[in-house]
Amino acid sequence: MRPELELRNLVRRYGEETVVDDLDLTVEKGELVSLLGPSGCGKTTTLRMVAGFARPSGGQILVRGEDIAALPVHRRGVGLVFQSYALFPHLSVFDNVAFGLKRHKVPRREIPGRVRDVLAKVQLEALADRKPAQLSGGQQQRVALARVLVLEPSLVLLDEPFSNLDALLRETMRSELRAIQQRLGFTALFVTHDQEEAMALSDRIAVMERGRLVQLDRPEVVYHRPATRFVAEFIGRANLFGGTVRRAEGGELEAAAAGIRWLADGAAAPRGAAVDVMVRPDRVALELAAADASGDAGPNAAYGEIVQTEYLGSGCLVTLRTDDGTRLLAEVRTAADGVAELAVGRRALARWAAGDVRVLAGEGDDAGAPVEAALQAG
Amino acid sequence: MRPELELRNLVRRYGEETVVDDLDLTVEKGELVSLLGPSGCGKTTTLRMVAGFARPSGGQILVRGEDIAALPVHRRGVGLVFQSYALFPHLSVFDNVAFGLKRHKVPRREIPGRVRDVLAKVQLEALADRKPAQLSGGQQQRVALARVLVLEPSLVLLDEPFSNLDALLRETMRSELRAIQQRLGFTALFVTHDQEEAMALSDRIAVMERGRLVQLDRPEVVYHRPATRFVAEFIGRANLFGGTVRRAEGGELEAAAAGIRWLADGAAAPRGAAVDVMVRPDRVALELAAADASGDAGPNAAYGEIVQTEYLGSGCLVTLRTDDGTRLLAEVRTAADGVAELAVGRRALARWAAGDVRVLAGEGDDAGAPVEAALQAG
Amino acid sequence: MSRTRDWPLYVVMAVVILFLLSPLIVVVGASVTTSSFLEFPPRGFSLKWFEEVLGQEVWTTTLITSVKLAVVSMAIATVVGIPCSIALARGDFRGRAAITAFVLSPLMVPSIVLAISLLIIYSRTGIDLPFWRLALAHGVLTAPYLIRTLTAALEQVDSSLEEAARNLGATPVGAWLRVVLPTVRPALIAAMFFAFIMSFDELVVALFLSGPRLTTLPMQIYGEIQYNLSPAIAAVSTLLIFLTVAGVLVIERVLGVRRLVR
Amino acid sequence: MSRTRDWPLYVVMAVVILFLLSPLIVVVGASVTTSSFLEFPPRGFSLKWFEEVLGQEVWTTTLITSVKLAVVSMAIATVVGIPCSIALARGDFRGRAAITAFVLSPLMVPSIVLAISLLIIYSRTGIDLPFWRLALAHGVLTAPYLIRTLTAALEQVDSSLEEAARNLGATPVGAWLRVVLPTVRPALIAAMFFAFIMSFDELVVALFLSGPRLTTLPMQIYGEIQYNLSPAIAAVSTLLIFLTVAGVLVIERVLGVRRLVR
Repeated sequence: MRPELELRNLVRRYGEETVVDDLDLTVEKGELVSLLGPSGCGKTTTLRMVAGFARPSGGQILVRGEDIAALPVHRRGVGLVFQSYALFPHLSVFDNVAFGLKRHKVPRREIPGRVRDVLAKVQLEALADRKPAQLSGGQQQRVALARVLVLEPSLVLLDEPFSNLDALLRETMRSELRAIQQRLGFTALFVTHDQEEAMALSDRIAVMERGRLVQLDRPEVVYHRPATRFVAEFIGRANLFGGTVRRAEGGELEAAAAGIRWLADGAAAPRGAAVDVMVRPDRVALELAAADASGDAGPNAAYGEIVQTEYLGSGCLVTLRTDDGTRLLAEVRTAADGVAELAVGRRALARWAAGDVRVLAGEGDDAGAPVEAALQAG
Repeated sequence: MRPELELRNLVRRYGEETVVDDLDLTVEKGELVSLLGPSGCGKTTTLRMVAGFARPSGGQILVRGEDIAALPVHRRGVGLVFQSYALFPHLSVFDNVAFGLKRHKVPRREIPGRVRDVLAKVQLEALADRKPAQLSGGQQQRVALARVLVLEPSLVLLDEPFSNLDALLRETMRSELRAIQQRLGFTALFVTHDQEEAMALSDRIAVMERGRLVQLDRPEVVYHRPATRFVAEFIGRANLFGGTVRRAEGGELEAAAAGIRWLADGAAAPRGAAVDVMVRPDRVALELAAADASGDAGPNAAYGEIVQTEYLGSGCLVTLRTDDGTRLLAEVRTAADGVAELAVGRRALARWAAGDVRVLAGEGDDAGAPVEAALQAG
Repeated sequence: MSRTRDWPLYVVMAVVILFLLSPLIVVVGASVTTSSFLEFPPRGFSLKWFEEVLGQEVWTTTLITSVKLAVVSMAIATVVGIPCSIALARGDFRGRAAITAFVLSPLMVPSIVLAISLLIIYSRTGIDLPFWRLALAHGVLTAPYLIRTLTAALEQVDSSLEEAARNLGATPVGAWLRVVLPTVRPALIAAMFFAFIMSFDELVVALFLSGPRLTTLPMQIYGEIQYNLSPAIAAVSTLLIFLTVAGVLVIERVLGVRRLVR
Repeated sequence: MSRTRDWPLYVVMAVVILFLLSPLIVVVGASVTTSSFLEFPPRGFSLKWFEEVLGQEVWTTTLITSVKLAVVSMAIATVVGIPCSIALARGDFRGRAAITAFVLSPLMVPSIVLAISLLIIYSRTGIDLPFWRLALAHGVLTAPYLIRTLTAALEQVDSSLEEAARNLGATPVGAWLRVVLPTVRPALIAAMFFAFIMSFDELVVALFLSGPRLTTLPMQIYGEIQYNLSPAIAAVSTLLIFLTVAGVLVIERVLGVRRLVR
C-alpha cells in the first residue's frame, strides 16, 4: 500500500534564505506524525506547502502516490486546522461546518445530517446556532476540527491547534484529538513547538532544526536517544556536558565532563574524541549526604548542594550545584512526603546508571551524527 | 513583624455580580504566594485591587500593617508586572527601565547606574538601546520585570507573566524569576491559571473558585490533600469518583465507588455518607495481567484494558478502562524501555496504597469541607 | 480604574462639543424664529418656516435630485472601490506606498481643481447628460475615501480566514465573496454611508458641472442665499441636520459606534 | 500564497486608479500647453505658464495666506480635539454613542449650512478680524475629523500601558502625556496633516466668511476662472497637486503607509 503522504527532497527558499532544506518524510496511513521544532525551523512552511499555500522551490509532495503540486488549494482534499481556528465570524457553527459541504456540491438534503453527525462527534450539537464569538476557546477549537472532519479527508494537517488554549484544556483536547483520530482512522500531520504535546500524542516525531529534519522516530526513542545535542536540549530537560573520551572498549565508554567520570553502555567513540554526555533528570537518583561529604563519588555520581527545588506534583525538580559549580538537575518522584528532606541548602549525592547515559558527537566534531550508532533498541 | 500584605474580608462587586467574595489572605515578607484559579475566579481582580486599579467594595488591604485604600496608584509603591508586559513602545529598554526612577525624582546622575545594575541582574545589559519591538518575548518579559525591580519595591505583583511565552522558555523564566526573588528577597503575589507553574515556584498556593479562597497551603499539600473536589480536579490529573462509605473505624475508612473497594487511611466519615474518593495517577501502579484476569482484584485495585497511552518523557500516562467502564489514569515511570509492554489493548492490573487515597465530602454533602480533617502532615 | 477624578476631562469635552456644535445650534435656533430675518437668538417660537419650506415644490425636487445623485455616485464609488481595495490590501507588490499615495491624492486636491479638470474633460466629449456627468464626478471624488476605509478594514482581516475557505473547497473568488467581504461588511456600509453624505453635501463641483437644468439641494440653498436671507434657509438646514444625525444614529445602532469612528 | 493568478485583479486596480487620477492627469497635461486656451491634450510642450504664475505676486500672496490659515486652524483643531478624544476613548459613560454621533455631525452637514450659521454668529459679534474668524470656522470644520481619527487610535492603545505608567509612579496626567499620547503620535500627525489639507482646500466657507480683504488660494483660483480660462490656472493646480502628493509621500515615509490609510 502507498503511504498517505510522502515528501521527497522538499525545498523552499525565500530569496536568499532556505526555509525548508531537502526534506524527506513519509507518513503511513492512519499515523499521527508531529513536526516539532522551535519557531522558524520550517515546520509551518512545510505544512503550508502540503496544503498548497506555499509553492515548493524543489522536490515533490505525493499524496497516496500522486504528485499534488499542480492542484490548486481547493482541489487538494487535504484538511487543515489553523492555529487561530480561522472560524468564519459571520456564520453560525452549523454554517461554518456546512461551508465545505456546500463548496463540494453535496446534495442539499444530506447536509444537515452530516453536519449534525460531526458535531455530535465533537460534542457540540447543542451549540449549532451560536456564532463563533459566543464560544469558548475549547469549543472554537472543536468547531475548527469538525469543519475539517465533515469532509472526511484522509489526510488532516494541524498547525499548533492547541497553542491558544490554557494548560488544563490543552491536555484534555489533545487526548480527545488522539481518540478521534484513532477512531476515525485518518492520517494526521501535526505541527507544534511544544515537545510535551508532541510526545504525548504522536506515533512518530519529526524534529526539525533550521529547515532540516534531524530525527524522525517514536517519542521514547527521540527522548532517550536523541540524535543530536539540539534534539537532546529541545526535547525535555537534559543534563548535558561537553567532555573527552578517556577509554572505549567492549561497548563501554568512559568520558570526563563537568568534573565527573561518565560511564556509558553501548556507545562507541575513539579515545580522545570530544563528545557530549547526557543524562535525563528523571534518571538521576538523589540521596541525602553528610554535610562534609565531597570528593570523588565514583563514576556517574556527584556530590553537591541543593540550590533550588521546583514542585511538579508527581515529582520534584531539584537543582544540585556540584563542587566545581556544575548545575545538575534531578527529577525526584515525590514518594509519600519523603521529599521534604530534599530542601535547599542540604547536601546530596546524585547517581545514575551507565545505561541511561547518552553520548553524542561533541561540538568540535561533525555535529549531527550520533555516536551511539551501535546501540540497539531495548 | 507585620506581614507584607494582608487582605481582610476583601469584596469586589460589579453590579449584581460578586467577583471577589470575602477574601482573607496574608503574605509574609519574602514569600511567593500564587493566586491560582480558572479564568473569572477573581484572581486578577484581587491583584488589581492591591495595585489600585480597582476599588474594593468592602474590606481592607494592608501593606506592612497600613491600609493603602486611600493612596492613588502612583503612590502605592507596589510593583506590577503585566501579562502583556505593557512596555512603552516608543522608549528604549533603558528608558523603559529609567521611567519609574524619573517619576520618583531619583537624582539624574544616579539613574544610569541603577538602570545598568538591574539590567545586569536580568542579563539584558547588551540590549539597553533596543526598542521593545526589537526584542524576543523572553527579553520583553525580562524588561518588564527589570522596570519594576529597579524601584526596589518590597512587594511585587505578577499577572500571569509567562503566559505569552512558549513551553520551554516558560520553564526557564520561572526558574529565573524564583532565583531572583529569593536573591533580592522581595515579596511576590503571583497570579496564574497554570497549576504546574504555581506548584513549581510558590511557597504557598491560594486556590480561588468563583471569588472565594478554597485552599491556601504549600504546593505538596494542595496537590496531595486538596480541600475540595474542585481543587482536586484543578490541580493536576486526578482519578476522582463519587461513592458511599461502607465502614469507618480506627482511622480507616472503606468506601465503594466506580465498582472498586476503596480503603483510605486517616479519613473520617459516617457510614453511608456520600463521599468522593481520589487517587493521583502517579500513585497508581500498573502491572500486566493475563488476558482473562478479571473480577475482584481486592481493595484499591482494579483490572482493566489499556485504551490509551500518552508518552510524557519522564513517564507515560496510561488510560485503563475497567470492566464496568470506568476510566482510570496511571502515570507510569518509564524505567529503561520497560514501558513498551504497556501497549493499547493489553490487560493490566492497577493498584494503589491506602495512604494515597483522599476522601472528600461528596457532591450531595456540604461541598467544600474536607472530610480528612483528622489527617496530620507526614 | 478610579475614574472619579476624571471630571475635569469631561467638562473640557462638553465645552469642546458645544463649541463644535455651535453652528448647528445657531441654525436650528434661527429656524424657529417668528421674524422674517435670519437671526440668532430667535424671536419667539414658530414652525411656520418649516411649513413654508415643506410647501414649496423646489425643495422636494432638489432633495430628490440630491438623493438620486448621492445614491448613483455612491454606487460608482463602491463598484470601483472594492476591487481596488482588495488589490491594495493584498498588496505584496512593489510601489504599494506610492500607489496608495496616488489613490489618496484626489481627496487632498482642492475640489475647485477637480471641477476645472472635469470641465475640460466634459467639454471635449460634448455629451450633454448633466446628471450622469455630475454623478461620475462625485464618484471620482468619493471613491478614494471608500478605498481608504475599506483597505484599512481588509488589512485587519486575518488572512487565515481566506485560506480556510480555500482549504474547505472555495475557489479564490468564492473565498472573497463568501468569507472576506462579509467579514468587513460593517466597515463597507459605514464607508458607503460617508460616500453618500460626501456627494449629498458637495457644492463646488456641482456648481461647475451641473449646468442650468440640474439643481442639487446645496445648490438651491446657495442660490437662495443670494436673493434673500430668509429663515426658510435655516429651516431647510435644520431638516438636513436632523436627517444626517438620524442616519448616523441608525448606522451606529446597526454597526456599533467603533466601526463608524474608525 | 500562489499569487500568479491574481493578475486580473491588478489590471482592474490599474484601470480604477487611472480613472480616479484622470482629472489630475488632465490638469497637469493642460498646464504645459503652448496655446492660450485651457485644453487637453495640450498643444506642444512649454513651461511658460509656470513662469507666468511664479512671476505673479497674487499667487504667492494667496498661497501664504492659505498656508497660514491652514496652520492656525489645524492648531485649533488639535488643541480642541486632543482632550475631547481622550474623554471619548476612555468613554465608560452613558450616551457615548450619541455623543460620538454629535461630534461627527459637523462633518456630515453641507458646508454651505456651516457657512450660513457662522455668518449669523459673526454678524452678531461684529468683530472684524476676517483671518481669525475664518481660521476658527475651519477649526470647527476639521476638528471632528481629527477627533474621529485620534479616538480610533487611542482606543487601540492597550490600556495596560497607561496602568503601567501609573504603577511606575506617573500621575494620571503624566501617564497620558508621557506614554499614551506618544504611542499614538503617528496617527495624530496623520490626522493633523489631513486637517491642514482640509482647511487649505476649503472654498465654500471661505467665500462666505472671508470678506473683501482676505483671499485664499482656492478663492483666487475660483475668481480667476470667472474672468479667463487661461492655462495659468492649470499650472497653479499642477503645483498644488505636486505639493500635496509630496506631502503624502513624506508623511508615508515617516509614519508608514498603514497609519495614513487608516
